[in-house]
Amino acid sequence: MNELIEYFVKNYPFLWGYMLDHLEIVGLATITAILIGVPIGIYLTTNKYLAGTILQLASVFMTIPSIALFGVMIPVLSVINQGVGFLPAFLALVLYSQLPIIRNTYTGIQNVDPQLRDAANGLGMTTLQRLWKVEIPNAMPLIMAGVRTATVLNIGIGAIAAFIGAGGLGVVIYQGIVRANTTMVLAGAISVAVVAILADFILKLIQKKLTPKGAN
Amino acid sequence: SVGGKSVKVGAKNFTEQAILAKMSVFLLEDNGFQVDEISELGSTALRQALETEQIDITWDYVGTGLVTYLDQPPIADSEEAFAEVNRLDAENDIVWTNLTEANNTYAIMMQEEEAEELGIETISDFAAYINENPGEINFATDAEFANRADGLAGMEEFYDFSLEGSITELETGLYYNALNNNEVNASVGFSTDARIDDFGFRVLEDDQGFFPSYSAAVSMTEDVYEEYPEIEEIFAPLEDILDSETMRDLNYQVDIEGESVELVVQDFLQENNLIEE
Amino acid sequence: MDTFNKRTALVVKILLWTAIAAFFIWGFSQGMFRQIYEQPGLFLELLGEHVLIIFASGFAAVLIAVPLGIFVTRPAFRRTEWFIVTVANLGQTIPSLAVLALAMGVLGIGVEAAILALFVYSLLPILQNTIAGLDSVDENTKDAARGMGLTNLQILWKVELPNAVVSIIAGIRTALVINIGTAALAYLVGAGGLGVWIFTGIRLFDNSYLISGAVPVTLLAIAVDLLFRYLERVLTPKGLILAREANEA
Amino acid sequence: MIQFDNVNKVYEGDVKAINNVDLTVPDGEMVILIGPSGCGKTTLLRMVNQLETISSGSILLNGEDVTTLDKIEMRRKIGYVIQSNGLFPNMTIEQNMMIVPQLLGWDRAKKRDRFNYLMDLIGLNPDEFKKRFPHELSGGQQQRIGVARALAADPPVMLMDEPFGALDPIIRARLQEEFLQIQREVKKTILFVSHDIDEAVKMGDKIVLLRDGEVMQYDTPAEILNHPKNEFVNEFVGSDRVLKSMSLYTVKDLYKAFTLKPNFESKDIRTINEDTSLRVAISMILNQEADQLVIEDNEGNNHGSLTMDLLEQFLHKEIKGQEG
Amino acid sequence: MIQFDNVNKVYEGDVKAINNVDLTVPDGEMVILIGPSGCGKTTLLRMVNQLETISSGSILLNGEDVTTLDKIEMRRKIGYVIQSNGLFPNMTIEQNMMIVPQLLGWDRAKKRDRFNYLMDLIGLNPDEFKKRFPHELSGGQQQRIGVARALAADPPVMLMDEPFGALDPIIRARLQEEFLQIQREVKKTILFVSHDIDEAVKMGDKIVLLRDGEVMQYDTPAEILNHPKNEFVNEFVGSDRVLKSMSLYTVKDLYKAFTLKPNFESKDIRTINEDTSLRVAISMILNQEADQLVIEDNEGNNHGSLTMDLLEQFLHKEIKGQEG
Ligand SMILES: Nc1ncnc2c1ncn2[C@@H]1O[C@H](COP(=O)(O)OP(=O)(O)OP(=O)(O)O)[C@@H](O)[C@H]1O
Ligand SMILES: Nc1ncnc2c1ncn2[C@@H]1O[C@H](COP(=O)(O)OP(=O)(O)OP(=O)(O)O)[C@@H](O)[C@H]1O
Ligand SMILES: [Mg+2]
Ligand SMILES: [Mg+2]
Repeated sequence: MNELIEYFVKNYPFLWGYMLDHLEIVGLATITAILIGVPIGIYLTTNKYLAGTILQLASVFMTIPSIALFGVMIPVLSVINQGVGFLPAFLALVLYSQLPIIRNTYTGIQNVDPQLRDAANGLGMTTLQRLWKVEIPNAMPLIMAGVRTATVLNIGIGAIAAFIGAGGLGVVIYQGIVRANTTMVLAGAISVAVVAILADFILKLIQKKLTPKGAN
Repeated sequence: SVGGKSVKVGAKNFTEQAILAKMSVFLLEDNGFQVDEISELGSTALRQALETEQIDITWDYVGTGLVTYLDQPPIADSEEAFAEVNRLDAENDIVWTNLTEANNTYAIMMQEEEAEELGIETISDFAAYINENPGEINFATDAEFANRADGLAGMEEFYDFSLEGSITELETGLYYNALNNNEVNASVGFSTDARIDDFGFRVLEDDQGFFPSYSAAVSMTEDVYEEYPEIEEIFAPLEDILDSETMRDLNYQVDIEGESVELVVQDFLQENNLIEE
Repeated sequence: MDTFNKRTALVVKILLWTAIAAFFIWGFSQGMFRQIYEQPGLFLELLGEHVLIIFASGFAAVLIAVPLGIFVTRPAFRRTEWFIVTVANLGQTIPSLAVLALAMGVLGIGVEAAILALFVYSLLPILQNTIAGLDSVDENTKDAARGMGLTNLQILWKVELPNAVVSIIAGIRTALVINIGTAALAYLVGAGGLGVWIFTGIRLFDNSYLISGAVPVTLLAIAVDLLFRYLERVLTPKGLILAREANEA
Repeated sequence: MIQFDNVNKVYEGDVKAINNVDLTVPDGEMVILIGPSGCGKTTLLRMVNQLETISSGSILLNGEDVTTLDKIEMRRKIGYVIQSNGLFPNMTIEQNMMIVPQLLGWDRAKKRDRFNYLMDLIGLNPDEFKKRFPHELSGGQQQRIGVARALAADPPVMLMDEPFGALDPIIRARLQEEFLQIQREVKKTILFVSHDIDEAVKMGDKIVLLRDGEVMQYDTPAEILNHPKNEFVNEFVGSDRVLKSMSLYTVKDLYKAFTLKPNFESKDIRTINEDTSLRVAISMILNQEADQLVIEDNEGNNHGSLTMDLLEQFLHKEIKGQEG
Repeated sequence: MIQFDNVNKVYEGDVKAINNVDLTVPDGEMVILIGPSGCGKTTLLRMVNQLETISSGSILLNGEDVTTLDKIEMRRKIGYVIQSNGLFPNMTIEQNMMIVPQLLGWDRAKKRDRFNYLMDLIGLNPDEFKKRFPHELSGGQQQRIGVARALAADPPVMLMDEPFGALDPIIRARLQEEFLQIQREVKKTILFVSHDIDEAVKMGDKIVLLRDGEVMQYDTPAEILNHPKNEFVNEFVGSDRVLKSMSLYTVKDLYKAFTLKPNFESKDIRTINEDTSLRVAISMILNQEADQLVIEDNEGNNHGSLTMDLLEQFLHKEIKGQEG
């Protein structure tokens, strides 16, 4: 315990650096995933046949072990000379986030009381107005829950991206493993966990902000 | 930073590499570079990344360059090997600079007592013992050594023995503990690794000279070499201070004392007045 | 509109299968899977290690987590529930890599460390889903059971567990799928498994190792996922499937 | 028989839900608990089978204090129907209905017979529904199964909490009729919660009107309608309570109350069956179907004629008569 | 004005939901669509604002075929109230109510005025409720907001699908009264779905009785009650239809129909206000509150006395009179 505290005290600037790397890659991946996943989720509500296929596909991506997916990224991206470092890790994380984001957006909007959709139509809203004013606001808690799941998941998986040179807190854990240095492993693990918990907490606040008061 | 000086530094997945890469990072940053570090790669992956400019600059070993990357016969003398590598790699647009005296060759290690008991001092003894008692020695190796031309297969052929069926594959670095805990009888290792002394391993003598010189040097893309000629000068001081002893000492601080690479490197560079406090 | 949607879905499906087929054709033509057929003995050994790690840890986790989940949802111990759930939630923010490393700190290098790590890591989803499943049983239904004079044990056995079984199996499925992925990292603590080839591939930039390791692991994960989804369907009381369909309609 | 003896219930947070309730539900009668939302109907019901504790006072079931009885055993002897039926979604209709008999260890043949009997009683085909699951049934069918399940082990006492609350008016009326029919056969001692005065009047042998946990009036439907004890009861039963009370009497009640001469005068006089309710009778008169209606019993005998005057007199007598 | 011209609706799977419906809803009148569950009420309503397509025939809105109109624009001009109110939980009461004006681009002042006016109309304090969310309101309040929302842009035509369906009887009755009051002021053209004959009789200028997608009878409430066209209508309105029809008339209707002499005889005779419905009047007489009741208008003038005989005569006259 003392060793751990000592380690943090001595190394916080360096740990901070790893953490920023970690956050950068996870943050960018999650934002990208939202930009892709939310519109897909919304679109899927208009095409139930495609929804089945896409949701299945996304759930298959989730089952691919992360190290395997990172691994496969290497030969695929080496074709464009981007096999190690940022890009493969980024892409893998974007893929992993798709399922929770698409699924939650999809079910969120599907679960909006059909009566509300009916009322919106009956009041003469256009499809887009209905989406913005009724469906998305009421689906917001679920959409954000998906984003939170994706983020926390990605923070954990991001630790494995260290093996393809993407840096981040995974490096600390990895070096701890090969040096049989439990202090380092703990330092890395605790940092990742804290980042995940903080991210979840902050996203919860954002969720509260974005969720209209009456919708839940 | 837009328009600023920016390079990507690569590193392999063991302590010495982490240390050397950190030195590069600190020195370059101290000289106004913006540095990205891409670490924990295998040798082959690192080399591939360098050739395809996914990284710009890295520390590597002339022996590795010669035998593994360029498929040449080993050269024992490090200066000669350095010159040869540089000459041949020009064709790959890769430049080698800043040859140091830190020679990190492969080491074949056993527990002192067991080696004593079995009367093994050299790799030749080791080969002979295995040929007499096939399957008795459990040998730990990492994926890289198991598959390199100057690795296990080359060694087996050179010394004429076969470990077939009694190999344990472990992640680079884990085998020191595995050997120490008697989970294996022998293992590959790096000669500059401090754990050899600390755990009291016997390093088997490469009596017939299989392993080439693995002196560390900087390897970078020609583009970066030409764009930032100052890099060679920045690293120049290291040519004199880095030798095998120093490397072993730095590794000791990280692997045995549990210090972080960053702290060790920072202290080292400050002591040698290479960066400011 | 409907036919247009159907057609879009079909096109996407065809594209997907084409991509998958293309991947395998490319893989085989490039000899990407050659490690499997060149060293079948080693492949089976690694696969065996992988499967052993997953099932040993998964089995132990089920034995512990399900009873624990039942325990904390009993009215008398309800107070402990939030604590257990919070711990389970926090536990899942710790990366699997770290759990492996810490297990190695306890048990040293080898299969035991991997099994311990995966056991601990699988406890969480199974526990969470057991609790969620039991909690989701309609209060009215339980009330009716109580009012008819079922004992607490009978309520658990005849009403709560049958209605929670889907959720519990889903938890086991999640745990196993995560385990298969984490077991691929077990190489890092010297526990072997197909991760050996994946890491060899990454270190050496040798795609044949990579693909020969990564694709079987992935297929294993998908197979286990499908198997358990099937189990979920088969083991779900028929009445619950109907209930769910009725709710969706 | 269920006796409530000075029963009180205070929930956590000092919510007084039941206040000094004294009440007896006689054997074989159906007593309806009615009152505004939150008045304590459910609470009172659930204290009987000990799903809620009693804060003070006592409840006697056939003379025994319920708190001294073994809970499990007692509950198996009391049929309990909760609002929204509470069927087990994981069990078939047969399993649902036979759960208590099964717990009681009945043999297969006995269970089968009972199942068939009860399904007949509620008018569903046993073989057709046996293997189905609750969600394959309509709301009304589910509700019937819920009632039949409570009857399964032939309990002498039943507690029913708004058993028809969630149904649409037409199906609801049908189930009420059916259940009355069943009750005429099985003669259970029933405590029945409702929030609908029409249902209460139609179904109850007696009605308990609750307000804020206190009994406002405990009487027969006729008494409640004709002689509301206070303003609250009066308002609760509604301004047209006389018209409501007319559904309680049949033409037979009327001719029994007076000595009428048979009527053979005119040929175009319409007849009215003795079982017709007075509410329908007044409608017929007002509808000008006839100035007077010849009363016929089920054998076709003439019992005199019914006029508006007579109706008024009868109501007068009933209402006044009960005033004494 | 809404005209249905030989309208048919066939759902996928060959469900004939609406069958040759011909119907006109005159300007400023409220027409009630009533019938058993599944008879096609909702379908017929939703074809007007094109939430359902028309399979054949045409619907004209003020003379224009609805299928030729721009859907969005048309819907904004038709107030639509769906069962269970359909308020948007994410919007405040004000936002909910002003959604159509906002879509129409009204300026703030105009919206504020309209909001205040409507809140007054439905008897809720604008400032108190403005910033609240639907779930912070009781069911009855929500329902009122739902109706007010449909009225927001002052549409000449309203479609209301069981707007009071989900409410308990007491609140329901109150809202019905209120809405009748409002309708007297605003005089919209309204098509109103109900499944409750009492509601239909109380609210409708005319009633359409549907069965399996076909119109059984389209008439005033009095006609439907007094002269059901066929056995189905007769059964649907119930055996006590005369009592129901009595809610349609007030004491005033009665004294206008006869020339009565003022009554100053006895002192203990009770009075009855001219606006009282005959249903309450007969209850009072049957309840023995008095043999006769002195009729008073709103100014306190005496208009003679009401007796059971008179009531009978009046009903006779009404029913016979309309037969011609
Ligand atoms: N578990 C509880 N804890 C605290 N107060 C309760 C509890 N259950 C009920 N109450 C309160 O006790 C009172 C009576 O509740 P009860 O459910 O018996 O009413 P009810 O007459 O059945 O109403 P409803 O017609 O709405 O079902 C209410 O004020 C209610 O809020
Ligand atoms: N989308 C649909 N597809 C197929 N059939 C439908 C659809 N919507 C309604 N129906 C059928 O059309 C008929 C009329 O339905 P509608 O909803 O108009 O009845 P309703 O009179 O409003 O009934 P309720 O009183 O129950 O609301 C019913 O038989 C119903 O099953
Ligand atoms: Mg209740
Ligand atoms: Mg409808």
